[in-house]
Amino acid sequence: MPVGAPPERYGNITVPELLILIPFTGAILCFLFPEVLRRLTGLLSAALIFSNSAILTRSIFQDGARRLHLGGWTEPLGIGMSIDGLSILFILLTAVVGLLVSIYSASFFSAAQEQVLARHFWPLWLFLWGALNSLFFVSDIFNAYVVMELVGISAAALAALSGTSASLTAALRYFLLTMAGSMAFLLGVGFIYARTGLLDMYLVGTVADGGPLMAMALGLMTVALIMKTALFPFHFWLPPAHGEAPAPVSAILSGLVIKGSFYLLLRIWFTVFQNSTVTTHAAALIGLLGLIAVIWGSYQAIIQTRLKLIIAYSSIGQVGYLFLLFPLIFMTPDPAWKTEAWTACIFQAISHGLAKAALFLAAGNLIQASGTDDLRSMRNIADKLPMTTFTLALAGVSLMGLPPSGGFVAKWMLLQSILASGQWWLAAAPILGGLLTAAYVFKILSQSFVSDDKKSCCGNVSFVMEKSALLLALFSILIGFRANEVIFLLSEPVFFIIPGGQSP
Amino acid sequence: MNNFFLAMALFLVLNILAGLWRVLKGPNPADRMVAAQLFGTTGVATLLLLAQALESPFIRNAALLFALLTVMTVLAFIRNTSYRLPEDEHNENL
Amino acid sequence: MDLVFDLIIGLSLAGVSWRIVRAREHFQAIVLFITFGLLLSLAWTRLKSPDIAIAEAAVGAGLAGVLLMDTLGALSSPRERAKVVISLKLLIPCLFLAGLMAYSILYIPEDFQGLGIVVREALPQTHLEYPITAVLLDFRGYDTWLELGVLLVAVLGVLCIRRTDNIKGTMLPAPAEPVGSWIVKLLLPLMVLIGGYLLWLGAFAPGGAFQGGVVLASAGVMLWQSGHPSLGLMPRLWWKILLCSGFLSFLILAFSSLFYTDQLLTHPATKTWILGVEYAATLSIALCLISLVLGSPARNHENKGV
Amino acid sequence: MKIYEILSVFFCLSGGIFFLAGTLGLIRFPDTYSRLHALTKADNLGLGFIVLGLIFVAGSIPESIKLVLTWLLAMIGSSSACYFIGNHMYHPPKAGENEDGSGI
Amino acid sequence: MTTVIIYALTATTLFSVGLYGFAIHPDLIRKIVSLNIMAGGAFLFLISLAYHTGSPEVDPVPQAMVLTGIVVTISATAFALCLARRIKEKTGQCLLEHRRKDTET
Amino acid sequence: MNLNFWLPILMLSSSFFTGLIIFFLKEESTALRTTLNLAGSIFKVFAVHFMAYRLLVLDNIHQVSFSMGLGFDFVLRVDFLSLMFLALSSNLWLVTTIYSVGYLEGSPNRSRFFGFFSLCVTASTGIALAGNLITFFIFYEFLTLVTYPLVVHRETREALEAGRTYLWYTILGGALLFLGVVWLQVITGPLDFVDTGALEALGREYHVSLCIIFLILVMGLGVKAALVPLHGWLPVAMVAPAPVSALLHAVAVVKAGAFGIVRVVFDVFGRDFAGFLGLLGPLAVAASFTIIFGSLRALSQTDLKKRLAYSTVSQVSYITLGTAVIAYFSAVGAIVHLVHQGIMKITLFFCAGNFAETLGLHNIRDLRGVGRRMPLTAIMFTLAVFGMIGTPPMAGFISKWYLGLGALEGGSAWILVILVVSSLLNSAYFLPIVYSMWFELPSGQWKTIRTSRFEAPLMLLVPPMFTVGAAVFAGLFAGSNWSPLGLARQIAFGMGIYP
Repeated sequence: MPVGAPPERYGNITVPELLILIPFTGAILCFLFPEVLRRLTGLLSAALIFSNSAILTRSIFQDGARRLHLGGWTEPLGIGMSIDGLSILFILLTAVVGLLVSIYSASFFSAAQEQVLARHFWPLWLFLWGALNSLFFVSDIFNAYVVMELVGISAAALAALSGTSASLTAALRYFLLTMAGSMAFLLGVGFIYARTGLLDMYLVGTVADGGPLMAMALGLMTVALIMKTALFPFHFWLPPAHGEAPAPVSAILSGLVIKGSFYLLLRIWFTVFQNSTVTTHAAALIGLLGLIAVIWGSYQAIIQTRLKLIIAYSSIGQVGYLFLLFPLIFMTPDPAWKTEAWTACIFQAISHGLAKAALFLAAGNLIQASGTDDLRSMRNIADKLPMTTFTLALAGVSLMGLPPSGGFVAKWMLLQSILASGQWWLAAAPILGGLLTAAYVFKILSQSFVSDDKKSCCGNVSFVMEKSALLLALFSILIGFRANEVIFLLSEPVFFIIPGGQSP
Repeated sequence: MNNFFLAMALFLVLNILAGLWRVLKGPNPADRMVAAQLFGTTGVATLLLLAQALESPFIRNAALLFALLTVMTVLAFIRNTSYRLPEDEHNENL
Repeated sequence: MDLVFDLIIGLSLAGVSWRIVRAREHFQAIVLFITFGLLLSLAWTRLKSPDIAIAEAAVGAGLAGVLLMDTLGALSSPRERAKVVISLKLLIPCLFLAGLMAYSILYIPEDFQGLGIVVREALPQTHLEYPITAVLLDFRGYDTWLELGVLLVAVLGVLCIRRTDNIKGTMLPAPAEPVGSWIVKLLLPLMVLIGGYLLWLGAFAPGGAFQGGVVLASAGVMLWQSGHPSLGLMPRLWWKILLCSGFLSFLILAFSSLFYTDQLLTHPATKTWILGVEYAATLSIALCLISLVLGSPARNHENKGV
Repeated sequence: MKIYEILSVFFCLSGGIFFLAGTLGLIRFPDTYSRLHALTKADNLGLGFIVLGLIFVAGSIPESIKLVLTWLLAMIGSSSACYFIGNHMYHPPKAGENEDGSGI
Repeated sequence: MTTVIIYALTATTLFSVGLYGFAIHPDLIRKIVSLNIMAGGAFLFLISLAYHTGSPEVDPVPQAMVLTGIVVTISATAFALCLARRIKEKTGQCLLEHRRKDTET
Repeated sequence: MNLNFWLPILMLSSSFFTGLIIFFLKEESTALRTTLNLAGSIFKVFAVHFMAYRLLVLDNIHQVSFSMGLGFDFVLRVDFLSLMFLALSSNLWLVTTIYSVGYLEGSPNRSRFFGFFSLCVTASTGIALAGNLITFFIFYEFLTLVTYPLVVHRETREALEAGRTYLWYTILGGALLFLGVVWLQVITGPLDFVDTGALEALGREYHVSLCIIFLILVMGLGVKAALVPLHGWLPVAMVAPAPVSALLHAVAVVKAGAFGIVRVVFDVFGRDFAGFLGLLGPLAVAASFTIIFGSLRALSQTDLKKRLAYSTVSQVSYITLGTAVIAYFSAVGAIVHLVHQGIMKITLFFCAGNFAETLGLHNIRDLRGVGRRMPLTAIMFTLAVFGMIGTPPMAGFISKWYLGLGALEGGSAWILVILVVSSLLNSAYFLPIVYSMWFELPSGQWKTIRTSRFEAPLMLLVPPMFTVGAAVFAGLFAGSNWSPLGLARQIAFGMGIYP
């Protein structure tokens, strides 16, 4: 039967594959079941995925990284999966955000006019969840392409869920861009295959060297993924797509989907191309774009007047931080500071995911209560929905990077590694970015201190919706206190590929 | 012998390229569609020749499919072209 | 001779693609695109990839054309012509990219070895004779599974965009044509036959689930084009189950393999499984493609679901 | 060179000539109907000759049957296609009569 | 080798042309067609690699990849076209540049 | 139960959780809210005194520390300096709470106000307790966050404008501080306040970097301490309700900045090392400039609170000035001024609040003859004014005296000139008010806004009495070991600064 070594399983109790199987099964069942059962199925699947993710995290935490071979075929023949600290962090992020968004949506889509949305939401969302989980396990470049398409189509369909012409246009714009990106990625796969004849990331990583083919592949893949992650010059699709979707969908898109492509970018740079010569110029260029993104995105957020657009533009700025990683890794001689930069950016990705999801959910509450997401409607909300206001404030604190939130830990480590690496120009990102972020966060919050004369407010928001948004915001703060665990997961013992290091 | 078939195939490809002129020129959509139809048949012939020249008989299945399926496009074409005819008089003089 | 052929094909592909981009009339671009597909399948043939040639023929000759034409019919206004000017601002970067890629292509190693040898060595361990089918269904079955997922999600997405839960709600039969229905009566059995033949062929020769599925899908689409309800005849639940069948069979395989062998997607030792999966995949590919094509062209009913 | 090969070459060449004629017709004829006319005859015959030529070298009966089948299908397809196009042009559906309501 | 180079060059040219078309056309259907050209380029590149193995047998892995890719591309195309049609129905245009007018309503 | 560990935490939570609970109280449950507030603040006062007893008499070291996983620990440690700041903030919290309950009676959004008020105190407690620069920074940012709602409490357009200005200044200051703290951390690694002198070892290697870091830190802290080019937010923030202004100026914000400067100079760099780097001279100049500039601007203000605000700008810089001179007396003067300025300034603001609240008087012109209408408030105001000017035996005299001695000791006689000029200016902008209060006739009929048995509600009268009494006693019994001055001496000894 299968060739190659038996699968390397360390703890036999946990079954990582279930994280892919459960959401897909849930999606199919949601599709087949009559509408009354969909919500239940969706919630049940979400709970199952969450518990499995938690169990898997524990096992990875204790036993270290893990490698699976699908169908019993070892690489290079078959497709592998790898689960290490990096992937488990993103899995966990997806699980937390996913669970809370699911709970939120169960309530959000319960209004009669939203039933038609719920019908389509659940199968698509569970498909997306399954696709994201498989993306975080991915270890094969072609498999990555297929998974990315799965993510792209389901995300675009979700973005079009609300059915307004603006949301449809935004969804199509997003989708066309992802598709073009996928094509570039596929061509990149071709270039890598042309050079190495391999598809498995780790195998490619061990044999890959420099040369025009690899450089071309790196360029194509990087551009593709940067487009999907909405880095500065390619950011234009994001605000409409995230701003027009229904609240839970925006939370998913902003909190998780762009993290998926960023994760893949990390894998490409630090696993596939770990040994090939990457010019520091490319890394510096990406860092520069990140810096511009931080400033430009935050500036754009400041001048918006609609809450969801502010949050969406803020994503562009916050995502910019992630790209500072590249110059920091490639232009810092000291490995200790490399690890610091690495941890900082992952931390930023995670805390941004939590905070941004919380913000979008809170915006959803606001819209449900007042019927609009114009900032001025905030004025009536503060008294009526103190919990939502509090959510906005907490998540805002995390975005600003004020202590002791997750965002603070991220910015702290980021600034530290920037200063240690001596690349002063990058320090503008956390400093200026923090200022600008504060400006738009307070632009939102200050509205709640304005009392409007006409207290013609407002619809009710269910307790569940308020609570799940608040929980996410709390998580984004509390993660600041659990930095140690994250740092541990990202450090050597459970780390397949350390930037600049070797595979285990 | 195989080279002969390949040459034939090449000749037919050149035919297609020549026919492209009609697609580019138009003037009306029906002309373009007719040209595409010719390409379909020529393509079938080319594929059959190539199957022989390259000695891979399974290519004939591809040819078979082309022969079988091109009519669908035409059906789609006539479903969707009601509006194109007014252009004719105008374009015929170009 | 070979080289001349290669050169001609290569140049004409490039030229046709350029004309597609430059075409002023949308319809012209679409006809050129169909021609482009034809030329591509010649290239596949030349590169000894009959599987791809068959797939390209099946998709390019039928479905892609129908999709594009139907959409064009709905999108364009009567005399719409695109303004196509050459934009240097965009052309120069594209040329630069092309140049870079062309330069790097020269570095493709002479002694390139892909994974072909590995596949052929492992082939006897599978129950399949044809390497491509083995790669698709066994070695890289995960990809195929996810690919079926992509198809399914695309259908879900189309349903979501059309705000309906059933493809029936989006369809309208085409007007009946006497010759059309005669043709369809003649061709339809043949298409089903050929679809089945291609599926059967896949076990040992070029062909397989996808090619077979596309031909079956074309049969369904053609049935609809000639004024028959096609999918509309199918009960909704059956339509749904069959739509999922390919993905679902992989899912069942995944669960059972996980249960029995502790590994994902290990094939059990019987050929029945593989065939079962392949048949289910064919059916669901066919149904998904029909749904994708028919899901879009809603004309009269479309606003009811909103 | 064997006799069946010579026959094969002959038929293929004649097929090629018909295709050439069809293409020339497509390019040179003045209006759509005559182009249609030129094309239908030319390419069906051209394909027929080429199929005939290939049958000589095809090697097996089933393959030959498949070749003939292909030819028949192509013939049915292209003649009905031409009929559709011609019919469509001759009896253009009035605006609005077609189901194409949203397109305009 | 020459064959491979010819086809690989064609492939990259197709990709670039498709990219150019994708960038210049405001019209949705043309964008989608251009994307398909890009896809054709990527597939052609992979297949030319499959051909280039030195042995008479062709590498099956890129072929399988391209088959998967074709399925993915046709699904994505159909999905995108459906979106485009829906946009046309809603706004009367099939362009992406009417965002501003739209958000006001 | 280990009190050494729990006491600092209790100190923090006494106001933190009070604040959180108050947020979720209904607007109408006044009694519960007031009880909670008072219970929290009284508890805190007791806790501070208990802690002082344990520290000063029993020599217990209170310390809380846990890892944040970032290469630094979260450290709360009680030393003499923090104790002094703690005592100031907890006592004034109690007083201000009483005052605010009276002041805000019947106004909207009180739950929000008292919630943030308590959080604000938590932040300043945290600042006092912080055992290293990072912990300090955490609470410093927290303070920014929770004072903003207090500044905009009135929800008028003007208040929002002021809030925005305040935010821009403080967030900018926070960013600078952040940069400085991280940079310092990169160079030295974790650095607690007790590790004074660790920098000296690195002095040669990182001379320039350390100078820049010092500059950045002082600029970051200077925003809150209202050093001159960075003071712009303070006068604007006067739109806040009187208790807020009182708290902002006397304890929380301004003092946090000044306290931070003291910490940076004394405990992070060390005074001698900072002097060695040549940083103190410029600091002293900046402080002196601020003193004169603030006083000059105060002269031209016609709004009472604005004048008081500029006076704060000037007075707080005495602390900075004291830290910038290497002399025993200067250090003591700076530290003691931390307290003295607080109690005197808070009195002034309380009184200003009383004038505004009972008679609607904001402008200095309107104060004519108010001494007859509100004699008690006017007396307290007058006493605090004399303290500010530095007339013996008030508390203000003690600080100025020590600062003057320090200037002589440190060999910077020019500072004496500054002190004298500043005192003259103080008189110039304060005495006319006092004069017109007592010796001029009211221009018209008083329009009474609030009536009560006394000239003002009792809850508005008791707090300033208490604080002005404290100011008087701090001056009269300065020689005692338990007076602010006595504590300041001990602190100086604790830092190894001897006469």
